[in-house]
Amino acid sequence: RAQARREPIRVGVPTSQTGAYAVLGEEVIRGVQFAVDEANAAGGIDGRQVEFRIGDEQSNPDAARRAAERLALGGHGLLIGAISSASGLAIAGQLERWNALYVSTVNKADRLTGEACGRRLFRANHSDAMDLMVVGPWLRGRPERKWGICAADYVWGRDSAAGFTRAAQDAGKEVALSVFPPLGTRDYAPYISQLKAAGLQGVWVVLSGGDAINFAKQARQFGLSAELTIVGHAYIVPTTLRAAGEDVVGSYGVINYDASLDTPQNRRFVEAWRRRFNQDPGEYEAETYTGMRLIFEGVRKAESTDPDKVARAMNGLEFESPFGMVRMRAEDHQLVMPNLMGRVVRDGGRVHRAIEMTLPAAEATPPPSAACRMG
Amino acid sequence: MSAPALLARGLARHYGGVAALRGVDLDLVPGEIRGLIGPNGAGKSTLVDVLSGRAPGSGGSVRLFGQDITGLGPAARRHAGLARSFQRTSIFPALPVGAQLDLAARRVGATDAPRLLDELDLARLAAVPAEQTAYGDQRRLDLALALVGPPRVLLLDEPAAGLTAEESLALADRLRELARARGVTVLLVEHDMEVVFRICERITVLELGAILAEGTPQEIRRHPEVVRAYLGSAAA
Amino acid sequence: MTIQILNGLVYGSLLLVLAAGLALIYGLRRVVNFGHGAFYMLGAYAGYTAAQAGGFWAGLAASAVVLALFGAVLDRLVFRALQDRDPLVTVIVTFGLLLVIEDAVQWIWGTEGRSMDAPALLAGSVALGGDAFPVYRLAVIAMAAALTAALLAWLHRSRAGLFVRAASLDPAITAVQGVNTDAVAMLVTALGAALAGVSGVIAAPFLSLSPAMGGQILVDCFVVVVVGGLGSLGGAALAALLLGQVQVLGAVLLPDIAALIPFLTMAAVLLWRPTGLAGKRL
Amino acid sequence: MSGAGRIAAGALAAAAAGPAIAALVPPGVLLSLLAQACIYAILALSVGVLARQNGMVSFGHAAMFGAGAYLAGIGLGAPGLLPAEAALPLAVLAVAAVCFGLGLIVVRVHGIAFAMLTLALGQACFEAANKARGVTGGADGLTVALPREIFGLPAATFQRAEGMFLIAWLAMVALAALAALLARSRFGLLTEAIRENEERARFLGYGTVLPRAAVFALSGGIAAAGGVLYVLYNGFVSPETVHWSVSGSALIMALLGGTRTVWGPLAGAAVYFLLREQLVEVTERWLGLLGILLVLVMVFLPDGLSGLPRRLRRRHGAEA
Amino acid sequence: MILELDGVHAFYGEAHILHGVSLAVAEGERVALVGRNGVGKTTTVNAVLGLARVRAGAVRFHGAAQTLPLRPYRAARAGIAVVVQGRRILPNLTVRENLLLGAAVRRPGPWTLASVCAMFPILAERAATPGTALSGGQQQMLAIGRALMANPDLLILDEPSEGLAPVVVDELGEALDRLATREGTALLLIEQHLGLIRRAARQFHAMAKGRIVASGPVAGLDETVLHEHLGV
Ligand SMILES: Nc1ncnc2c1ncn2[C@@H]1O[C@H](COP(=O)(O)OP(=O)(O)OP(=O)(O)O)[C@@H](O)[C@H]1O
Ligand SMILES: Nc1ncnc2c1ncn2[C@@H]1O[C@H](COP(=O)(O)OP(=O)(O)OP(=O)(O)O)[C@@H](O)[C@H]1O
Ligand SMILES: [Mg+2]
Ligand SMILES: [Mg+2]
Repeated sequence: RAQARREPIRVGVPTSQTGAYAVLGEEVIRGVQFAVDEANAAGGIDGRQVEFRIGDEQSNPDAARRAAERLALGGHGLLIGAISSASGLAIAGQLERWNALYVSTVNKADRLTGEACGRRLFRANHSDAMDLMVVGPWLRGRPERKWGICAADYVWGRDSAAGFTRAAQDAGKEVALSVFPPLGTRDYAPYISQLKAAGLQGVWVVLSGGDAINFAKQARQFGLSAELTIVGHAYIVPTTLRAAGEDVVGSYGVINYDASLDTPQNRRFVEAWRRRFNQDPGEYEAETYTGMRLIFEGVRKAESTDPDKVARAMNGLEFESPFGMVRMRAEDHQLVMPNLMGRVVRDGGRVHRAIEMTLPAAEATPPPSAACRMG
Repeated sequence: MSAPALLARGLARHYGGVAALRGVDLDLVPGEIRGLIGPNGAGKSTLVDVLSGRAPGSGGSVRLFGQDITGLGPAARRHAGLARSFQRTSIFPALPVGAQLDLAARRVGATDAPRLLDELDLARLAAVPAEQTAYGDQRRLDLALALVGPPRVLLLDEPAAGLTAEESLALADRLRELARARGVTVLLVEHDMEVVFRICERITVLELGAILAEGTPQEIRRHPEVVRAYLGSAAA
Repeated sequence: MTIQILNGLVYGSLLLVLAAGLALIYGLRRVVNFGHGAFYMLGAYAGYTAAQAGGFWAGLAASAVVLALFGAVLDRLVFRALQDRDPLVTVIVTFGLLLVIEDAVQWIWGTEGRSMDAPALLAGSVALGGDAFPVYRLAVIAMAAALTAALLAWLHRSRAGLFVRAASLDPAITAVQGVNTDAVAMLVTALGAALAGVSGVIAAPFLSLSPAMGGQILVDCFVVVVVGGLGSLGGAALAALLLGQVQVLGAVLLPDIAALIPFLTMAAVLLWRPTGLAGKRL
Repeated sequence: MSGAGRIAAGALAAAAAGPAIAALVPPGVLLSLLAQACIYAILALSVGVLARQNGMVSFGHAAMFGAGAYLAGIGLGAPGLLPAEAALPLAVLAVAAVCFGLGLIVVRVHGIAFAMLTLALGQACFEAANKARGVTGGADGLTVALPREIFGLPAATFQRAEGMFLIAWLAMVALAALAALLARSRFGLLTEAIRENEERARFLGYGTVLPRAAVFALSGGIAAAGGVLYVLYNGFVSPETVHWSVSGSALIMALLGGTRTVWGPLAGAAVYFLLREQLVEVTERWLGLLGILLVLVMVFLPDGLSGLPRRLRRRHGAEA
Repeated sequence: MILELDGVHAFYGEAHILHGVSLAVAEGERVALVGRNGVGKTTTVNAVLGLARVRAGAVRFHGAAQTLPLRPYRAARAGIAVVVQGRRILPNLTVRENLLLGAAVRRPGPWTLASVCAMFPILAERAATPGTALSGGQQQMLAIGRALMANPDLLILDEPSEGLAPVVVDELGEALDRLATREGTALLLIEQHLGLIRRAARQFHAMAKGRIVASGPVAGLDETVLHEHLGV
């Protein structure tokens, strides 16, 4: 029994080291690394050391499946960190076969906690539906009446645009124009020109990664950002700020996490993070860290590293995280957590985000989807 | 008298501004070997192209044994019994010589492929990819592809070019044999006058896309215009 | 609408410079260069680093020089060895190059996106038809026009240009005339790579830099070269301008199929004219 | 017909090797990789058949592969509509039929332009897979639940590495034998002739469009068969499967192996797939390393891997 | 000696085609190379041009031994121009550009655009059309004109009479004769057309199976010799 106790906790991290999402993969790896080092420095979890192993999912679900398979069958069955929702879903279908569990920390698709939900599948980050929960209350307090939408033309962009339109209508606003540039559009000029010509007061932007950076730059060059209010979904994230900070000053957006979040746990977390990496943690880093905490607490409660037992233990688990006390909802395996709204500001030479509104966990998390039937 | 083997009326073709053919009429009697000569650029290859369906004519009509084939593509014309060879060798570079002949024979149900290989001295190359054979071998292969069958009407565009003198004469004899024994009608474009004079009963001379003269070898040899524009010392 | 046409012209101009390099390399080496997008990216990053020290114009020059050297070395070490091979083999080789360059760029510059400022001279915007239009974008059109004109004049008016065109049609026979076709090919590959590099720097101030930038633009670039007629510079120029317009108009008028528009254009042109707009080479 | 006999004998021997390999390799990651390698080998085979018989290089075969996967997935997802035993072959036939129709049009385009045209068509399918959310699930992909039994085999057989490896192996051998028989047939010779000189083939009396379209259809059908196995094994398919990078990988596999022989692409697929997986394991910089290896292999092995035996033999001969 | 082959063994890939060919052409010399199809005449030219691989033996231009593998542009730079078999006109270059390409080595001499066009007037007429839009015989004229543009010391012609009308062959014979007598240009003529050989050449070498099997003055090319080597 003493032998078993010293068995290390092996975490498998199928994430993108190459491909379109390699930047996000780096953030995930930092989050994992930090959590593991912190746990090991504290003598491990219940005396167990933590090890992790990375598999390159190449920003591609097919490769994600293989990476996860190799990790799971190689003894790293506690999986975390795939980037795209499709990768998460591709892994989700195999968990029983591999005797593994998977914690999403980046995948936003509602399906993961809806139709596709499962006994071994958990989400420790915000779903799309959660992000849209903050928009309604925020919009109500805004003066702009006539809105436009610029969203990447795929599931995420379309869903977000539809959600925003609903929220806007509920708040008594009008959505006058929606444009959907294809994913990976380089030149947004044709879209920006259309948005400018439509006499809007605000634009809801649903772009991420390089798309967001390109849009931000070009919107500023054409004077769009100076003319109207820009609000984004996953738009004012640290990577955008680092690459094109000046171009997004003044823009608003949903912020899933910010270092300035005022909880005691977060203050400790941020301080340690800054010492280690010399910069603030971003959303994917904090959420991945939270996902790792979920795994650790699950192992502690299950007193086992067997994924099956850990998954059972995670149901309804409450634990401390940078977001404060959070709970893994048993019904759909969504972590119940708060969400934020903020703005990019410059003070002095530093460009950073300022939180303008915090929606507490209970309000930020919609009720479990009826589509989810736990097997 | 049966229908002419090949009957062309008013064939014309332009390349941009250049009129390569300006209304050419041609009547080939079955079993005839007709020589088609003329200066370089006279339009001989163009005429063969139009007759064989390689290039669309900009006017005129072609009949094969009474059947109007004007609008047909090359494959359909081959089925109607018309075959051709090419001035610029046109073969299947990577395929073995023997397989190419098989292919040509099979489509028209011919059985003479092995014999042709022998007669054209290609049998030793049957298994060699065509691109690895000498230029003259490739020329003979091109010819063989047209000869299998044999077809009812054969259009040959400079078949003797690149052959040795001996081979040219052998070719001439073979064509005569085909015409006599099998009734094949041949339109022979050739600059080797020895071959032409040896086997053609009639010769058509083309110049600047129009017919300059037509007649027996003796008549053509004595035709002053033809001698000046084309034959030179070969008239002797 | 004038603004939109101008927008189309800007992207078309960028594609034009990039595709000119691809067409040149294809013409001479029969290499369908899958690495071309990577050259573009490498050029952008090299220019970015140089620009941090010496500003935009230094970046532009540095990128041209670095990429030209890179192209020359590549031609000498790889393309020359492959010159008698099936062109498909070179497809794999250039695909390999693409992987190597992308990986190297990630290694050196990291995965995060970066951005570069337009030169002070070309910053700001001008009023066009009552609307603001960035000056830099106008400059992109001008730079592309100048480069293309110079290139066409060189190819069609100079002796060296004649050798280049001849070598791209039949290298063996051109060499038999006494032209050192290996040297010509090296020069042209260097030039093609330099054009890719330059277009990377030209793009940087409005399209930003990321390790994915090469892959994204490569497909558009292929569309341009194929629609134009492989290896034809004039055709590529026409196709680039066409594609720029079609994309903008598509984004505005047929937003639902915007992503498909380059492909539909290509399919339509090829089915109408299987050899592309120019239908012949260079 | 001794050639056909040789092919049959080779196919039987290869088929018998499948269970032997399955018995030797312990079930686990390696066997799962082998199963996937076989599935991709089928895709590479389809690209190779097209290149060998028609001289056409496709950059869009992921579309046929993906179409097979999606159609099978959709068919399996609507069990009331069709039994799985009908849905799977129908997916293959549907793709082949569409390819035939398409082939009648696209074979007029040659060389690199053809490659780009297929790239365009492939990307159109990619976009369609992304857009048709109602049917395909869009970018998030399609999750497919298998019926309890297919062809009398429990669903688990298709989803476990041991089962799928054998199935994919046998399918690969059967399809390769089919391709080899085709290549030896008169029809095969005709398509090669058309590949070499389409004009002359017409002057020999052959229509050239139908044979080319037929090869295109066959190739599309083979790719679709690979796609069907893919979705059976993974229970999931997303637009990335249709992306041109997958077409590109398939082409690399085929060319790496060499398209002069039928088995070349199979070898290429196995080597490329397993090598890539191995490199991913070993180093974070696997992409660059893979690139360097590709360049070196192609510079030093002109005919791909399938040219290797001949080169070795020649070297041997030279020494002797 | 302008050109010397010394025991040359040449290959296409692994196929061994030339088995020790030795042959020399001196300044102003007029040599014919004859033989049946496939004996290696073109391969001999290709060996000089580096288009066939020389694995043993030496190739010398103006007495200077050439390093192997031979680069295709070396011969032209040494003043050796070739009319290749099958013409190989560059398709999308105009007639004029094809001719200018022939002058790539920029050697001074009597041949210029003007003098070549005087010899083949059709080339002036069609100067601006693409090279392959010419008829077969016209292309042959262009190929000859292109080689002359180099003002060579030695002109190698590989079956130049192919596809030419008989009068043009007469003219070609005369022109080659003039070229050799007036300009002192050496000739290496590969031909099947006996009239042209007699007119243009003085010495002959006969080839069989990749070897030179007989040599002598063209005047001595009697029926038996011809039959043996050319099959007349
Ligand atoms: N593709 C083309 N484009 C433009 N003009 C062409 C083309 N092909 C041939 N011509 C011209 O048409 C005329 C007739 O050419 P054609 O090839 O029929 O001549 P020919 O009688 O066969 O000559 P030769 O004996 O030299 O082969 C020539 O003046 C030629 O230059
Ligand atoms: N690319 C090649 N690969 C392999 N063998 C070849 C190749 N080209 C030619 N050969 C072979 O080389 C030999 C000599 O060919 P070559 O072309 O030199 O003959 P030639 O004397 O010029 O004949 P011709 O009178 O037909 O032009 C031939 O037997 C031919 O089969
Ligand atoms: Mg002709
Ligand atoms: Mg020869």
